Amino acid sequence: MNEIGGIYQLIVRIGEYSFHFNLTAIAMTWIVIALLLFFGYMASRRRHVLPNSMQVVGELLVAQFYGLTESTLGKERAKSYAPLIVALFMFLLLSNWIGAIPHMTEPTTDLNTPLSLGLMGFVLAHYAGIRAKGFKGYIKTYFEPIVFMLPMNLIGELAKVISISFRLFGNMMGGAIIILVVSHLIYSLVLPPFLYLFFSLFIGTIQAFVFTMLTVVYIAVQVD
Amino acid sequence: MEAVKSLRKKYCPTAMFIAIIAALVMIFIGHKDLARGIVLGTLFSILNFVLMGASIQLRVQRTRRTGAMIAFVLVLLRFGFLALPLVVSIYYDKYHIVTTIAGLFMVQAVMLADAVKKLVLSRPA
Amino acid sequence: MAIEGVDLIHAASYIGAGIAMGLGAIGPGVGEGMVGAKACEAIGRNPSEAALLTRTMLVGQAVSESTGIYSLVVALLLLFVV
Amino acid sequence: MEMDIQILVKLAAYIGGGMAIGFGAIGAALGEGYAASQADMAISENPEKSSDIVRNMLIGQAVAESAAIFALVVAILLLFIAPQDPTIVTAAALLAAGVSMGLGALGSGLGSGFPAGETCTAMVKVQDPKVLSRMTTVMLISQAVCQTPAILAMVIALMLMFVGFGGPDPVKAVALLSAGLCMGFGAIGSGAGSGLPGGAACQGIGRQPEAQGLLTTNMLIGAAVCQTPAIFAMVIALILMFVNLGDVPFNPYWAAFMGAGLSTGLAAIGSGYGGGMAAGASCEGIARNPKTVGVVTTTMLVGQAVAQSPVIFGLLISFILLFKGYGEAFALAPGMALLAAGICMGFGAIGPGIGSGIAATSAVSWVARNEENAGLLMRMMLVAQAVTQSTAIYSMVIALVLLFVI
Repeated sequence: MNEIGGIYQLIVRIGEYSFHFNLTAIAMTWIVIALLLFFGYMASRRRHVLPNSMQVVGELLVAQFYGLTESTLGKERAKSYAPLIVALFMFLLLSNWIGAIPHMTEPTTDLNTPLSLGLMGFVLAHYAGIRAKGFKGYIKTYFEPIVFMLPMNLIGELAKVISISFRLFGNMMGGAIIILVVSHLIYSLVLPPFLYLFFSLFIGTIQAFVFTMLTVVYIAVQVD
Repeated sequence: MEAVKSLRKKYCPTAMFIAIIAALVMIFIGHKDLARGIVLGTLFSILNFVLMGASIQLRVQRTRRTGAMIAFVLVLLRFGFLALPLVVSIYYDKYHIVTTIAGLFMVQAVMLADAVKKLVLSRPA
Repeated sequence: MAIEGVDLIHAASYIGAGIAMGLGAIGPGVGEGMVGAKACEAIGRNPSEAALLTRTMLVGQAVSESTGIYSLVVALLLLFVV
Repeated sequence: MEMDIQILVKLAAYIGGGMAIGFGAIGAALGEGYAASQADMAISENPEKSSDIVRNMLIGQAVAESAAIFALVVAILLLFIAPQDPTIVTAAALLAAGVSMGLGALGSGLGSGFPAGETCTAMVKVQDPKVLSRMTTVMLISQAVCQTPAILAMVIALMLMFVGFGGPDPVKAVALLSAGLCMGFGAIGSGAGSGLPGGAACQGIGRQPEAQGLLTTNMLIGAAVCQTPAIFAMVIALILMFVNLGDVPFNPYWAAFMGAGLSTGLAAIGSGYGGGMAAGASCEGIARNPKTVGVVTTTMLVGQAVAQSPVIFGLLISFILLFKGYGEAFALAPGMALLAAGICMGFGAIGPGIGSGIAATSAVSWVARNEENAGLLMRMMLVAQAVTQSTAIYSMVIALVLLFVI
């Protein structure tokens, strides 16, 4: 079970603080980004009325999530937020799927990736809230229904970040560990591929969708 | 009750028949203890089913809670009865424990086999 | 095994935190599920109001989640303050 | 000391046997009581059907009892077992066997009462004797599927009783006890839950006899998926029984093993039952509108998969507890932190698991009524389930804090 404990780390010391970087997760993130850029290039390279296969997939994804954002946030706001939402989903989907390839690990099994994406959604939602309601109106929401609710509302907002990022992390990490342990316990050729199919592909897709959907919905809750 | 009687007629002889066939096969391959075990187990399985049918009057026409309470007491009583063959087969080597346990499920097994047969036969239509 | 005052307090606070969060999560979990079920029902009846219903559901769930967040706060207090 | 161990082992075996038969009989009694009361209502509604209903009830009860008979067999074996050179590990193993079998039979007994009761209720309105016999057939099949968690629990119980676990190592004793608890608790939810699709399918056949094939298939898929938590619990129980960590110190490890068992075992209750609720709703939906079978089954599977997130969190915490590795502790607090992590995750996952099942139930049944909006409903269901699970995630966070920060 050495794989669980061993992490390739880069440790940078500045003064008395040391910063630990998980190199595997960073490398995997870059690989995912590279793959997505390549996909984007291929999908938009020769755009035709009769689309090629890449373009079909790309159009499908963009259209689906554009429509989804529009139905939740309204036409005006969808214009500014939908590109980010589509990109978020595609990044998460590929991140969760990449673990199915041998020697690759999902960057989402490192808590830092979901946490930073969750924080991004948090900042974005609150920025959207301030822009939509003005600073006064935004602050006012924290004193509802009564003034004393301020600490609870603050914690509730922070808990959203925790729940959204730990949900993704817990599911992906749980799946990865189950696959690892099962393949160690029974040296079977049949079961692990099925587990990959279930955890990486099926659960990964659902969790990527849930993460994206929740980000949209959190923005929607802030703006009105 | 007519319904209970018809059920008894339907399942119990089949269960006993299967048990006896199995016992004969076991005697034929030279394991008398196995044969005795399965017959003993099946006998008690059938008796349990008969008792269950006989106690049906006690259980119906009650509220859910009293029904469950009465069922609990009756289950414990019947299980005390079902424990007999197990104890016997643990104490006496004449009865093999594994086949006794197998025999205890004979009525249920016959019911399930009947259900599976019906399901398979109904599929092609 | 030295079971002394401070150690005992720590042990009790850890187990208390675990039980507080564990049992505190049951109620909100079921409650939020019921809110979600009603929201799905409402969308089934009236799909055109989906956006509004989603927001209403989230607000309802956030309110019923507050007891879960209280448990979280209590658990964290037990862990880090006691 | 020799004498004490003998008495301890006997005591453990008796308590284990008592728990096995006690919980098993409670499960069977609740299942039979449910079937009897439903049958009673059905008979008072339509006395002409009484012979069919009574017959069905009796068959249903006879099969619902088999889980309890497993428990009886294990209990009797426990009472009369005479282990070679007994140690404290043997005592723990025997106690754990009883707990595993008893709790395991509780869920299956309860669960297999649902199909029996629902079939009796549904028989009131059915005239065709062919349909009646089909309903009984499907009821029996679904009850047989319901017994799977009890059978898994029995396998673990028999292993605990008859596999030798070596010398008097107190850590091993706790690990075995934890394995029994894990399997026992883990089987409750799945056992009770996998009865729900059976009941709904039988009722559905009464309403829509021509959808029998679809309903049976969907019932089997749904019941099989909602038994995954029980299988997870069995995996953890097997690891707890057979993992060999060498010579480990007693103090933090006892808590780690106990926590690992409780985490997955308790977490499986909620997810198992929640998945069963979703499967039951899908059978009902298919009976309402058999044309929607494809989309209903898909929604059900997605709903069940998401409802299993809490048990996956429980599994994650269990694995971390099992394999993290600890130094010897001389105080109580480090061990308690590990135990608390397991308890926190285990209990914390029950509610969200059931809650996600409730959300999925409603979504699935409305997909069957309103097929055009299936995508919308599935989206709504996913969001609702995800938010429902946030309390399970808080529990996981507290458990992780207890594991890594403290």
